[in-house]
Amino acid sequence: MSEERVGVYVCHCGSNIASVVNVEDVAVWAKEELADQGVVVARDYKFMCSSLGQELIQDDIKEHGLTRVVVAACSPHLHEKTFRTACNRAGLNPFLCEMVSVREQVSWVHTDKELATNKAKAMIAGGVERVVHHQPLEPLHVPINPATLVVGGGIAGIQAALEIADSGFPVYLVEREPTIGGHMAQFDKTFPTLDCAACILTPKMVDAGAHPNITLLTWSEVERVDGFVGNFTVTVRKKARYVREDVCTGCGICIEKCPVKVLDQNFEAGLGYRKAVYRPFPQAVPKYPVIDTENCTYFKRGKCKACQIFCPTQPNSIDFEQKDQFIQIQVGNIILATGYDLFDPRRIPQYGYGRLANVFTSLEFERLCNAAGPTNGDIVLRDGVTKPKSVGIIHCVGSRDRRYNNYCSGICCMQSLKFAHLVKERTGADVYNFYIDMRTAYKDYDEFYQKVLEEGVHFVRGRVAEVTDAARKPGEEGKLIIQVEDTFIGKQRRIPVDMVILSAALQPRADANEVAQKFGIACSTKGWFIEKHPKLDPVATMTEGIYVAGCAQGPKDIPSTVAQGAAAAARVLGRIQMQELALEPIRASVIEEKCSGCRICNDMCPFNAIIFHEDRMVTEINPALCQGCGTCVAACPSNAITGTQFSTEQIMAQIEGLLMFNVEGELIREMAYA
Amino acid sequence: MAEKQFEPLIIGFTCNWCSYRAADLAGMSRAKYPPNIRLIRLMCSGRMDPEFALKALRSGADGVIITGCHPGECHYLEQNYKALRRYLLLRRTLKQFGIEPERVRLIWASAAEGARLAQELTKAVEEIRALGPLSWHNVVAADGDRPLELQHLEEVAA
Amino acid sequence: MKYTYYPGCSLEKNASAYHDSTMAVAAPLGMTFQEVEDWNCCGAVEMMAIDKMQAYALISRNLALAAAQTPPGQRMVAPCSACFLNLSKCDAHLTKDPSLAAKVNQALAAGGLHYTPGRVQTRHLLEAVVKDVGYAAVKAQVKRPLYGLKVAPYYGCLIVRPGFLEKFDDHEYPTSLDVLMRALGADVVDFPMKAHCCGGHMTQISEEVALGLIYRLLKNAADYGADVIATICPMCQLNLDAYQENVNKYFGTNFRIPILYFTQLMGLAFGMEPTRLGFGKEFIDAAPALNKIGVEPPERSKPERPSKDALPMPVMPEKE
Amino acid sequence: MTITAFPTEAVARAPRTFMQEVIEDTPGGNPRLEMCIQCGTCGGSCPSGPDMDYSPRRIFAMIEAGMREEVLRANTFWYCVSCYLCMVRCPQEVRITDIMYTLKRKAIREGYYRDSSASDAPDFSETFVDAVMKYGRSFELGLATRYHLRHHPLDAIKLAAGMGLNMLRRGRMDLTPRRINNLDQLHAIMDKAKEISQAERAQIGGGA
Amino acid sequence: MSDKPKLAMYWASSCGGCEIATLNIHEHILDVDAVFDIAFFPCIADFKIKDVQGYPDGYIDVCLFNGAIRTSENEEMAHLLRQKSKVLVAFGSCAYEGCIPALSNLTTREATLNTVYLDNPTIDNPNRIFPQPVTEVPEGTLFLPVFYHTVKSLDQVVKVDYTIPGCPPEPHQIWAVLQAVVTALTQGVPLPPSGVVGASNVAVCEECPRQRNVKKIKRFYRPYEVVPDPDICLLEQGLMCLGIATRGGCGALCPQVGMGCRGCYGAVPGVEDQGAKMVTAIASVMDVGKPGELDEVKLEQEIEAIFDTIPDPAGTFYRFSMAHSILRRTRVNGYDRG
Repeated sequence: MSEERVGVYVCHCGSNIASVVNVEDVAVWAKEELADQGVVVARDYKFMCSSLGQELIQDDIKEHGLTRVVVAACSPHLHEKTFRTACNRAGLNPFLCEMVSVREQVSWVHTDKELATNKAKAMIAGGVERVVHHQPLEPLHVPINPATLVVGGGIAGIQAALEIADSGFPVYLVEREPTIGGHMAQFDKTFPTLDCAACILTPKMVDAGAHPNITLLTWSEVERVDGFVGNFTVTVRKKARYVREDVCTGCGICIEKCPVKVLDQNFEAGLGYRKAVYRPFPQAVPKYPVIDTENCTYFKRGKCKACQIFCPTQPNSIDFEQKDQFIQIQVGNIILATGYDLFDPRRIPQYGYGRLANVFTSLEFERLCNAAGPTNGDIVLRDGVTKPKSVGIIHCVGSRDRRYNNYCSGICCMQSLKFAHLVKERTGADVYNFYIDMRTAYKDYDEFYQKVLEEGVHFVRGRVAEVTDAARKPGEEGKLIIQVEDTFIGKQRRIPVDMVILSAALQPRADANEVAQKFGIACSTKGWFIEKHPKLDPVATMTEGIYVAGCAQGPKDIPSTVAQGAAAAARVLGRIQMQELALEPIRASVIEEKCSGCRICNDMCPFNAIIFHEDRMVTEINPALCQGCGTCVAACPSNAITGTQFSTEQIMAQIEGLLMFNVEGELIREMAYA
Repeated sequence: MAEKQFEPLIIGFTCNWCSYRAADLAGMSRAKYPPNIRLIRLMCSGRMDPEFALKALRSGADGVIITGCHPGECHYLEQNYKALRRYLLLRRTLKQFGIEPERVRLIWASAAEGARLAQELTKAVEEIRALGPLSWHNVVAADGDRPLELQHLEEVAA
Repeated sequence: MKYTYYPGCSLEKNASAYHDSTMAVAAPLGMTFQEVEDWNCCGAVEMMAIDKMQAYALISRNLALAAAQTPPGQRMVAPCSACFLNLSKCDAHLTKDPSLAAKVNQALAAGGLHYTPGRVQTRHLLEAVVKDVGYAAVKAQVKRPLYGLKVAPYYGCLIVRPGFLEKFDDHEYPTSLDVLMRALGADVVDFPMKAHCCGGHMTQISEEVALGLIYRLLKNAADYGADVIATICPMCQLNLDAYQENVNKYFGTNFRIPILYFTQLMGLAFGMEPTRLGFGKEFIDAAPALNKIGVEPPERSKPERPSKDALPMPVMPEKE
Repeated sequence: MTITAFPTEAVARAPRTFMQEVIEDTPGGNPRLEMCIQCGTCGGSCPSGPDMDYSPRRIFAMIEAGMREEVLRANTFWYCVSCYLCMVRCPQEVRITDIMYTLKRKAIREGYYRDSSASDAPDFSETFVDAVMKYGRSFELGLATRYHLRHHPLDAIKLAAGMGLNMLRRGRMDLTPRRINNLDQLHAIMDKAKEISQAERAQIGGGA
Repeated sequence: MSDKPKLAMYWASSCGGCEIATLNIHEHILDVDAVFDIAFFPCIADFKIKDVQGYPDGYIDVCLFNGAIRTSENEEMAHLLRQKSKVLVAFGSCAYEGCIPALSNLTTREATLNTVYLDNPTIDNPNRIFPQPVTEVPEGTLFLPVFYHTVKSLDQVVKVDYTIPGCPPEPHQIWAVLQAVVTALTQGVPLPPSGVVGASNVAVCEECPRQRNVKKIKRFYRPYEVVPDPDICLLEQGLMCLGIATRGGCGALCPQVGMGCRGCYGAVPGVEDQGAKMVTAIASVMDVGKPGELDEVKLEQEIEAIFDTIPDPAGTFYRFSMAHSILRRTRVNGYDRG
């Protein structure tokens, strides 16, 4: 016989529940049959979530001295908060209320009224058995450090950093490359407006570089993250630049004088060269160059020093002795905007990239038509001089393909249309776009498609089978032949062209998993960071205090990336303004007297909440880091770890309750052995 | 009247972030499944203690379903991998207790897979129905040998 | 290494050159073969078109015989790509689909046989040479390198696609035979069509279609200056060799490219007598091409220096 | 009390669509036919694609549309050379080649192949298979002469005089078939397999 | 008879090790003799059941009952001794939780009898004679106790006041308990609340001197396969050790000499099922499968391959606690127990 006084409330939800479950019968039954379990009041009501319904509960708590409440209604994901708040108003700890989902799990999914009613009763029995084991809980409060770390200096990170800095709070912007700017700095034009990427990006880069509230840490990487929401301690490795930022004026003479030419696989996408001491591009922020030790003659052979010799500053800016520095910073929130990698089309040999000279990737093409690129914006073949007379653009390279990436990269259609337009505009060549589906959702995108159609670009609906130089017919000699089924006419076509552009997929960063682990956030198998809710919480993560923005979360175009950067910043600003944060008290904790120090649980927590005290040989859980999953609770062979709100006693009691009846409603409890 | 068919009783354990939401979605989209399944919400499949399964089987359940996020999509990063390992070892152990592996199942279901969850649950009910009742209280009480009367012992002693 | 050997119908007569050369090169490479006793035809690509159960049963009889006659773990080798595909595919499907396996075993039981899926693992001869023997061991046997002989390595379809046990080589652009031929001292030409279809049984169904397919391959090999095409499958050999004259007639071309088994080229490089290797059975006489084999490695033509305007090529991963 | 069963059986008894039929009759697991997104990779890759009535992609759309007769009368699958290029390229991992075999079996079984422009192909398969059934091994000369005599009598003479003779001259063709020793065993196995096939078809109707 | 308190010790289905352990308290046995009158102790003195039946109810002050309930005779004796004793102690693992005899709950009565009377290679029983509960002979009717399907623990047939775990209980723990009883009886101190006595409330690891680290186990070894490092946790070295899920009190004797804990003190307080706890703990620390590393099928195969190194998981994890576990026994006519 329970000592608790439990109230049971069965909602009709209009007819949503009542049309299948005999709610009146359920309420009467609960009062009579669950009296031993502590039920003193049981009622049914048209809409429990209405203010009248809530008042019903509040009145009962006061009148009948209820110590526990069970609401049988919709899913707790909808109204748990409502009923908890109602209990709280009546002076009952909100965590002493339990919801039973008899709408989503009973009336909406079952048709047989009798069996559905039986199931509803059993579920209520489970709820009642469970709720008597509930404990009153108080939320945890943590203070919020007003500083923010933004990881990644692409357009998403820049946007987020500026929003926060402009609001008057300090930001650390960490970027692993020598400059901020990200992929956007490599592009020529941006769709659909055809703005010059550099024209709109560089002012923002300069703002970020000069902002009094932004500490720029380029050529740097986050080494480790300790602490928790409101109070992270982040260790950043500032890689040696071999150029003193305190004295360098960014004059660029060292770059001019450096005798070593290096193929630039990064910024120029392998299509151009840089020096061994370099700045990825003239407008780089910060302006200081960096020495690439792998290719620098001094670092390789101990001789040269041309850069140092010609450096005009006093003292000399070149410092070959510089070492990596480790900087510790304290922040309250973190925004991850680490971007994407481009799919390597060498993985699809039938498209010939790497073997056939005139097959280009989308990024190569961006550099090719960029006025600041290796050809000064001339669209030419690999020989560097010939203008193509015909160009094929292949969509979905490495996207929408289960063998590579089964998702749609989202941007390739628009990007390919942009390429088609640029080729047409600058060379007048025949342009063929090969696509599976044309995806031009969002503002002004389809209009752009219309415009490109008007320009006379050919569209062939069909995923290209192969690109080959194996000619069969005279017209094919010396050309790249694109073999494809034109699905509109249902026939195989072989279209000879001079140049092929592969619209390659956007992929997660190669080290996304490690980064996710470092920050303790969830990452899909592919490597995209997982947001807290795909629709309703798209920039927060499951880890409190860590937010995502831009392509690190999934492929997206520039407008969405900027919007996400701003959204993440807004979330962080909201947190900073709160100054203090209340955390859900669903947490695990160790009962020290029961802990044998076996260390089974020590590796269970991806959030590093579990600490082992060597001196006392016992384990402890940091409640601020614990996310409440309960994995360590289930792992402990001594039951020395308990989880609030999901304790073993609660679950075991719920199982008992649920198994009060069989499906037909016959009691089975007494059949079970002692 | 047709012969009453066996109605198995199944306890399902769901993850708060994926499969419980999938069950919500099944409801919202009115995807039907048999009323033989009663669900319990855990925060994560990583909370699934094998004791829960044993308790359910002993207390009258004919089957147990454990559900969680797809591998790689756990909201707590990797706890479903632990759930998978525990499930596989539990299944091996239960085999030695004469419990068919089909009675204890693991289903991955994301929050978006309401219809699929309903299908999988239906399939599970039908397959467990085909296995027949488990009735663990009968298993344990299967002795059929009541203690003999005290006098028999007396005679032996004499 | 000891292998179970499944020659397949072609190697008995039509492709006896393949069989003879395989046996000849096996000894120095330390490969010994135990032929499956009383094996039957694998059904080629035809049986599956008639009756699914019979097709699996037909192949499974071979697997069951092999399993009964050989110790566990001994790999089976099939020199014919179609046989290789059928044997490995059948085993893979039986493993994947227990109800199919049960039915096949019901059929096998009528002949007193039984097969446990997964028991016999089949490799194509090329795969066995490359993976088990290794390029180095092959190279060590070379006594008369094939200097100056321009070889187009031709893989055909079924060894690289779809791949059941493990992916042996790239589906689209395989390189294992290239490397093997280079180990023999041959000059391997680029051959973009190296994994395209020879037409298979299309010669019997629509010669026009088939000749088109064969023409593409011959033209591509000729465009890249191949002296010979090295094959690994009797069907490919037959189509490219026996139908070459018909292609010439139909398309007005004048191809004269001998089609040789890779084992024949290995034998030559190992210094064996051509007669031991089944030379002389080919339709397109190999003698003129083989006369090109020089005694000295040809001077490597320096790669053309790209013009100063040229853009750099993407870096390809290191080969071999 | 009557218990309403969940209506799974009713669903199972519904007549199979042509799509389901093709999927279920393809061995080796789900061929993923329902996953086709009509991208045309198969049709573009197919070496004999230009000669087909309908590209494989189109055949799949027709299967989806339930155009059973049109599909089974097509020459598409008879022109399939089984090179598996489509299968390894298909972005949806549809097992296209295996589906082609399923369509071949159906077309033969239901006699539609006679209407196809590639009506010789099944005969070739059957002639080949007959020899295998009879001897346990394939028999090229018998195959060539019997098949060609039936379908291309003029070719047969040409063949005998040309290629066949050349094959014989080079010692690449047997004049008499080779037989395996235990033919009885093979026949017993094949008869039983046939029986299983028939039973399977009788059970599910129209399949395999 | 004197008015000293009366002590009884009885063995049901057991090996006799508990009696030896009791005598192993060395010279303290003299103290026991000094304090108690022995009322019933078949191992060391000749008593008949009818003697016990003749005692008034509650005549015996302390009865140490060891052995599991395997036959009807065991159960009769449990009822009888319960009736005649003021304090009934489930003494040792068999009485507490079934112990080794209860491992036969993983099979059937028929299979057990077949093994004992038929299948063992050393048995010669051409007429396939099995013991029968009732046999008619010319001289009259013979009775044998009935052999139960399921081995039970003592508390499953009668109410138990105290439990001393262990196979056998450690002598120092036995003496500590007896001492407490003696003190209680002689000085009128109230007895402690009923429950488990003579053991720790924390798992064996607490008493184990081996060095423990974060656990990541790649596979398991049988004891003969490896020589364990003398200083490091055995479990971490891939040797099955139930110490993590077993109540301490023994002083971690087995792990100290290089043998993994077998689990004889039963589950840690608050745990219902020792085996289930082993399942969850062991599976938790297997070093296999991180997100993104393996595809699902391969992952499952790799995990299964590791679990293949644990032969007989039920027999290992429930070696002592089968009768007291949640499921208690295997299903008769159930699924094939491979």
